[in-house]
Amino acid sequence: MDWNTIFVTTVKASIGLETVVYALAAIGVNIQFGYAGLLNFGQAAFLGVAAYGMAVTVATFHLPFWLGILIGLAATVVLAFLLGIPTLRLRADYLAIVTIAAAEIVRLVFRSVKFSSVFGGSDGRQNFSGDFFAMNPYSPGTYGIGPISFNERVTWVLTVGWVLIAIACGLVYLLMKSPWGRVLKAIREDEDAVRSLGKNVFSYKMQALVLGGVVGCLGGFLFALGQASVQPDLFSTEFTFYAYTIVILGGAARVFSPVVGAALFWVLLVFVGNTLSEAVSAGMLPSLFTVNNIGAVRFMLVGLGLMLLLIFRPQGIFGDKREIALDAR
Amino acid sequence: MIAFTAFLGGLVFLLSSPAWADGEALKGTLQNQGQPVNGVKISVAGEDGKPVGDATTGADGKWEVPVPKAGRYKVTLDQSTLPKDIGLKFQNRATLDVQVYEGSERNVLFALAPAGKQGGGAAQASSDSSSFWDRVAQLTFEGFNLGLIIALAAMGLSLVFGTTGLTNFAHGELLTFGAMCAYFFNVVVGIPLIWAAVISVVIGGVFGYTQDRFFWGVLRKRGSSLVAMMIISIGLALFLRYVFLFFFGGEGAPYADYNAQPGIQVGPISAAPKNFIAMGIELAVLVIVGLALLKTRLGKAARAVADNPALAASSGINVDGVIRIIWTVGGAVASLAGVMLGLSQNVSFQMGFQILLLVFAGVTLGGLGTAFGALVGSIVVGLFIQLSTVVVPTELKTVGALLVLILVMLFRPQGILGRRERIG
Amino acid sequence: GGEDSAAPASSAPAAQSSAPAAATAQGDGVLTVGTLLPQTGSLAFLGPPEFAGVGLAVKEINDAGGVLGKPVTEVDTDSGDTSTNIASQSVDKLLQQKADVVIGAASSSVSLSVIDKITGAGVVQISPANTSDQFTTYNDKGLYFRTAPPDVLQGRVLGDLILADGNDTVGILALQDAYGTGLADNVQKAVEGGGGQVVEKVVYDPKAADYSADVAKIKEANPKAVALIGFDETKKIIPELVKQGLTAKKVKYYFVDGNLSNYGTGKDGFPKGTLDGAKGTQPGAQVSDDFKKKLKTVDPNLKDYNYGPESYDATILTALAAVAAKSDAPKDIAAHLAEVSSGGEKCKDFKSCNDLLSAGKDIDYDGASGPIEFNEAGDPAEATIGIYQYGADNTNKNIAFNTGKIAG
Amino acid sequence: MHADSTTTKKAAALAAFAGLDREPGVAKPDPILVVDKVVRRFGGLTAVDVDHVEVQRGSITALIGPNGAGKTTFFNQLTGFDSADEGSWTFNGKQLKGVPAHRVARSGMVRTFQLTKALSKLTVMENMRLGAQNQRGENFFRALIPGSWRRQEDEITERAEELLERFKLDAKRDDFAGSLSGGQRKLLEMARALMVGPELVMLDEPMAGVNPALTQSLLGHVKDLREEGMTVLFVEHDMDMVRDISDWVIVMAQGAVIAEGPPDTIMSDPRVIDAYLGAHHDAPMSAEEFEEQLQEAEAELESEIEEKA
Amino acid sequence: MAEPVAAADEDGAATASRAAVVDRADHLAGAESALLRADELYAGYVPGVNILNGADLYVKKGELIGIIGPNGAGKSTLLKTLFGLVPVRTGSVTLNGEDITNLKAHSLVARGVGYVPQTNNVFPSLTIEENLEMGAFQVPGKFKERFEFVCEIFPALRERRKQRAGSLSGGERQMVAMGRALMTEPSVLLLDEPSAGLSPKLQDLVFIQAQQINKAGVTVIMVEQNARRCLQICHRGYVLDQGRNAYMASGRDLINDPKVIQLYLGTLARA
Ligand SMILES: Nc1ncnc2c1ncn2[C@@H]1O[C@H](COP(=O)(O)OP(=O)(O)OP(=O)(O)O)[C@@H](O)[C@H]1O
Ligand SMILES: Nc1ncnc2c1ncn2[C@@H]1O[C@H](COP(=O)(O)OP(=O)(O)OP(=O)(O)O)[C@@H](O)[C@H]1O
Ligand SMILES: [Mg+2]
Ligand SMILES: [Mg+2]
Repeated sequence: MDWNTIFVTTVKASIGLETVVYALAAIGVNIQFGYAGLLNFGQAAFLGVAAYGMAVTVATFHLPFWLGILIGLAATVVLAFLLGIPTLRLRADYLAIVTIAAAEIVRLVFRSVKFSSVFGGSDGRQNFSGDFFAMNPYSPGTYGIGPISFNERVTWVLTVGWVLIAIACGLVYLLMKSPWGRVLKAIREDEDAVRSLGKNVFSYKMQALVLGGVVGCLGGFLFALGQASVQPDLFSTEFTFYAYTIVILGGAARVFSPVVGAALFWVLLVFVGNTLSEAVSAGMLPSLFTVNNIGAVRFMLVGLGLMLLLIFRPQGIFGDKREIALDAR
Repeated sequence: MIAFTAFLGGLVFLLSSPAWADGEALKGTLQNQGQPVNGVKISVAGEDGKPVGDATTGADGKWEVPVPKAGRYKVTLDQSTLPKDIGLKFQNRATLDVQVYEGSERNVLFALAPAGKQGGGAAQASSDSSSFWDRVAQLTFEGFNLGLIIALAAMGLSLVFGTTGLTNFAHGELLTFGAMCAYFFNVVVGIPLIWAAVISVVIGGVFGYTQDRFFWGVLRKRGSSLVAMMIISIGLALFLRYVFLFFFGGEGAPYADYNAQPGIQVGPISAAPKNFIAMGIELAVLVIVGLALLKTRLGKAARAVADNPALAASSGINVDGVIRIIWTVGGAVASLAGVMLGLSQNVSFQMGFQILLLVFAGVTLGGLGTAFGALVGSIVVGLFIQLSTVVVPTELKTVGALLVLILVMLFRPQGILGRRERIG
Repeated sequence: GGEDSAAPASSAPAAQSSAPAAATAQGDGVLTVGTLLPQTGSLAFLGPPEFAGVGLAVKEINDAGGVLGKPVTEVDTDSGDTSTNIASQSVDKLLQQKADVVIGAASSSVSLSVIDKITGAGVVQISPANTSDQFTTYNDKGLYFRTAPPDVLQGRVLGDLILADGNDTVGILALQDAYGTGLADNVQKAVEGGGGQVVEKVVYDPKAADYSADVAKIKEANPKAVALIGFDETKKIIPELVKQGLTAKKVKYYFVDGNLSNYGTGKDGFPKGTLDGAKGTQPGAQVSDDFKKKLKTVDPNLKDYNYGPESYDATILTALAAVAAKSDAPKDIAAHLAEVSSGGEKCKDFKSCNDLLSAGKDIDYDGASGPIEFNEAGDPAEATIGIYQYGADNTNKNIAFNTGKIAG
Repeated sequence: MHADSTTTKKAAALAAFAGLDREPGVAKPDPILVVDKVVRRFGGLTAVDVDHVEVQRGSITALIGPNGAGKTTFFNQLTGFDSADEGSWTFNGKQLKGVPAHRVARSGMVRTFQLTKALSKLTVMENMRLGAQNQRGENFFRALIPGSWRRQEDEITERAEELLERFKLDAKRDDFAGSLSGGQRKLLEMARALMVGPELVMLDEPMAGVNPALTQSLLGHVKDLREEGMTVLFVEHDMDMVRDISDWVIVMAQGAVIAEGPPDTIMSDPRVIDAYLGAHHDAPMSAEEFEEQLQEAEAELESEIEEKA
Repeated sequence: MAEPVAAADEDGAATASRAAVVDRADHLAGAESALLRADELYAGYVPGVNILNGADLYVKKGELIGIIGPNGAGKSTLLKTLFGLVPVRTGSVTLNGEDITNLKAHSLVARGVGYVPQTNNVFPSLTIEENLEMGAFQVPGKFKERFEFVCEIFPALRERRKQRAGSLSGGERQMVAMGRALMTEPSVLLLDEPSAGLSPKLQDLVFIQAQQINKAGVTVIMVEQNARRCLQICHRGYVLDQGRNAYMASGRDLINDPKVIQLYLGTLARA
């Protein structure tokens, strides 16, 4: 067993691109669901329209990168309004299904052959990240401590990513300590009560939806830039599920829970995966396990791990046990 | 620059590398309704219009014109040499512009049809419209076919959701479980599918019971919140799905019985007998379970537990017992849904997961927690998936159905059969 | 991919720094072959033959004494599909374990999502199954190769086959991805260029709940032939065709490499005669029974052989290139891949090729999948396409082969 | 207790009511709320059918009526939580029909809920703070600059603490509202509504389930509210309370206003006694009455037993 | 400390002139022949926080006892604990000599205990009729007869039998809740603020009904904020404060005890 590889890849996963992307998406979900109680199951779509907005602007229409970012942001906000205006009046469960449906629609349209001249079909879009990497202040080489190092491109993406995460966390911290956040949390508990106290519930929900979407969309940008490519299936419903899992793993309505949750999620995935495959190649597992099915075993164990974490710590890592007691039926 | 050719039978044209082949050629076989047509003159000209050569079809309908090199050629069929009762199917295609590739022969086809039956683009208009309505009829049927399967899956989901409030993302895997049980008994053990299905429904029920007895029930007792349980169900789904992948493999597989059963024509619809039987069973189960929920004491108790478990216990209802029965029934119904899905769509490790969104759509569209909501909602979803292909490309058929879902939600936020709640 | 072709975008400094620190760590004398192939996700069913192909190749190479005097090591990872997002983590692991070559991914979309990472680290990527034309022009620093021919040639051959059989109206049912739509486009071009008519082209979502609407649309167009372009879904589509009356007797089915398997009449096959007379094309020389047997020694449970030969060839070629370059540094391997695949004395397995190389001869490896020959974009320059026909027992037999140049 | 401080406004209110007819829908000298022809039907059931009703500014008005008379539904219409089928109403001269609930509250008309709506996962204090109006920190951008709302927040907290003390909830200040007992929730509901600083506060059975001793001290508080110029409209089934603090009583039955008048008059109105009060109309039952009733019941029971035998 | 308080007799005669602070000895003496007794109950919702801090209670067969106390004292919690809805941490509950500590609610129903919760006391998505049917869940055969009986008490319910309980007014819900508990003919009835939200006329009815039921041999434990009325009809009363018994005496003694008046009953009705 190559413990060194397992260790290094696991540590790298905890700060790598996927962790950054999932953390940003989860911070968005945390704002929407954790604080405001909006069951937005379409977070993947917010990342998707942002990533595609940027990619299509640059790759299909050959417009400048920053315009792409602006268009991606605008697309996110527009999507939030499109989804929000009609649906924020609905009960939570109905909002969930509408957003999940909307996200699938977005993905299927991106994927379709019909619109492939714009979105590139199932291959998506490439060749849009040049300007971003042109801004890279790191000269070629690797950066990091010992084996835990990244090349200059990844370092640049991760730097931007973690700065964005820090900003997003700061924002959430400030907001949720403020009266604005209080209204949001109150809406999560009982909209009618909040209405009776003279707050415009719809407006706050919309603000939360847009804010969560915009934070998530930063993840979309990074995903696209980090891979130098966008594909429709990156933004499938599983993505949203995982974002929710991350939020709950960390503990809903806590500032740092999405970040820690995301890191934990990917650490789990990578650690389990690499340990297993090392064990197989070292011949430490019964012959029932082969390269062909070891991937399945990995996800089995990850599923099991998620279950166990939540069974034994239902409030998540940072959550408050007292709050959970209130939920019990 | 490899020279390698296998030439077996005269059935097929030949691509050969220049090192060996004596050159590029254009060729074809003229046929009218399966019969070769001979004596028809076909001439080939270069791109610049210079004639390259011509040929007349032989008794076997074949013709061949060698060309000097790769490039574009104009191939023309001399219509005057066609027999009287035969014409070109596409009148505007007497001359074709054909690309010949380096080192390969190229087949050219002139479609023929009995005189009178041929036409240009719009000739088939009349038969088109009738086949269009045939398709609409077929799609309506398919809508019900699919809708009923979704409904069956939705019924299981909505039973559990209705009683425990659990949004079970692992429900799709219960379907897969049922389908795989039936597969095991049918294909591996060799029992006829009908009996395999019965066994798998029973096992599905047991599976449901066991899940509640040793898993969900325990979590409830520990006071896990519904959100935590929802996420746990995502973990469970992941776990089960990959257990299936582990044991079943990534490929889909059909049951041993009734696979590719030939369709029979019923009016404009063609359907396999298994479809009718499956739909009958589905409808019967749905109506029976729905009525049971509405009319029987147990059904009412289930709804009571859904509303307020503590009060239900205070009324003398054994809450855990009721939930366990619901899980058992839910598991059995899900199993049946899985078998039905497998019957029409093959068994694969992702089958349940892939249909889960539609199941959720069906449940919500009908109205959460209503007995027949799942049925109505799912059929609407099924119908719209299929019928939307009349206007949108089929790759986007799910989009059509989901759009309808969103629209319905806007005008009836409580679902089709749902009721509004009182404020204050 | 093309050296500095197209791609004005990613021209950043990174492009010049082909072999930073990561790459120097490679080239350590041991040829390490990493696999990035599907164990999970929607293409999981393609994984086993591909892993078996690589595994068999590594075994044969090592039996013949390895490369540069050391045995080749293999590191296996899961590519998942794009929705599981794990390919990139797998690449991290491969890079960490100093892989010199990554064999994979199967799906074009997954390859696109990691090609930057792999080639950016100066490692060679060889896909056994990518057919998307994106790669031909991708700015990959000359490090991306593939052993699966792009779909141009197969499409051309299949279209011609359809015409030769006298089908003037054709319906196409194609999988909605780069493979399906790309091949469908080429088939359509060939059919319509030769006088036939594609009366309906239906692109289906592989995750769709069912395919009845797709088939109904084909039925409405009433074609003489139906080309089925996809993978595993074909098993669901054929019963649907039969159900709606489009049996093999009424319309002629045409298959492609993705679904040209032996369906059989057994327990999980189709009823006898379901596919009688259907035809199909598959790139690659016929997968010999001998080769199949050898694959089975690696994975006894193997049922299908899709892309097994291509994976095998990718591995053998890597090893040969390393031998020719006398180095296992990815840069050097990439530089010699084209050379060992074309122009020289022909040889068909690692041992004989290796012997020729050590005798100082120029070699031309012809693999299990056909006469591979890389062009300057890293794509195969020519390929053999086999033509197969099904009998009443729903298994196919080869009836012809065609070898042709892809360009043109 | 608050006897001397209540005099001025109470007197004013009583004076205003002095000369009025005892008719349903009678016009008040200075109405803050005027309701016209409000109708709400549920299927075949007409839950509310109020022809005309006015609420005098600065008074404490009780709304009583049998269960299911439509009082809560009426509140729902007025405060925008449900849309009336017909009718119109003005608050401070402003038309409010069709105005969304939060705007109604902002315009100074605040209601509480009969079935309480505690914001479970907020602490009691946060619940209270939420009630305050015009908070700078509730604006997204200003929320990001704590300095801009800190001072206001402190003021709000101070006000909330005072109220909590009054409502005997100060010990629960930092507990989740979801962990309060039934009666405590009622108290919180009312205290929170008062945080809004409304002109007209509409209380839906504020004292049901509240401990009598506490009720009594809270009544004093309500009277103080009137002194501060607030108008109170409340629904209550506790006749002691109605009698004690209301200046005017409106009676609803089957959706319509059937009587209006000062408490004493109303409670001796035979229609009201018949429809609503029953035997227990003017005073709590004395021990003797009880014995009497007991005896009756016993007799009844015995006769029943005999019948069965 | 406290003067000894004898258990209330059937006729309600009091032997002590003043309410007494509860002493365990009194409790033990009285509880000996009790039908239902709870000893030193500790219970709560959140781990580590006890709401009941050693509450004692007993009730003899055929007794009607009242529990009063300030908001948040733990009255409802006490009932829920007796009924098995809140887990007992330490202490015991005994019914008819059988230890029923932590027994599930539905098995208590089978033993003849009925309960009307203070809040959330109806099934909102069931109709009134179905709500009542659920009340008779364990004795479906008796449904018709008991339904008639309940509708006699609350005629409003009969008219609305097909209305969903979720759309009922506060008072109507309360009627359904009472009705539901009466469906089973329980031998012990636990009522949590049954009169809250009801019109005065119906409040009278509830108290009379409680008494009548009691006269018919049913043991009743009643939590009330309508404290005076409650104490007037009950044989014995408990005053609960901060999760333990503060006072226990006959109803009439409690009503007249100045301390109890000042702390719990208030003087409003007298004013
Ligand atoms: N959403 C609804 N659907 C059907 N009927 C309703 C609905 N809401 C209220 N009702 C009915 O309207 C009538 C009036 O209800 P409302 O709640 O206004 O009574 P209330 O006067 O507040 O009674 P209480 O004193 O018991 O609270 C009741 O009979 C109730 O059943
Ligand atoms: N679900 C709960 N979770 C946590 N704490 C609770 C819960 N329910 C009640 N409490 C706490 O337990 C204490 C007692 O509550 P309980 O409901 O028993 O009071 P009560 O005496 O019935 O009061 P009331 O007369 O207001 O109904 C209260 O302080 C309350 O805060
Ligand atoms: Mg009311
Ligand atoms: Mg209580």
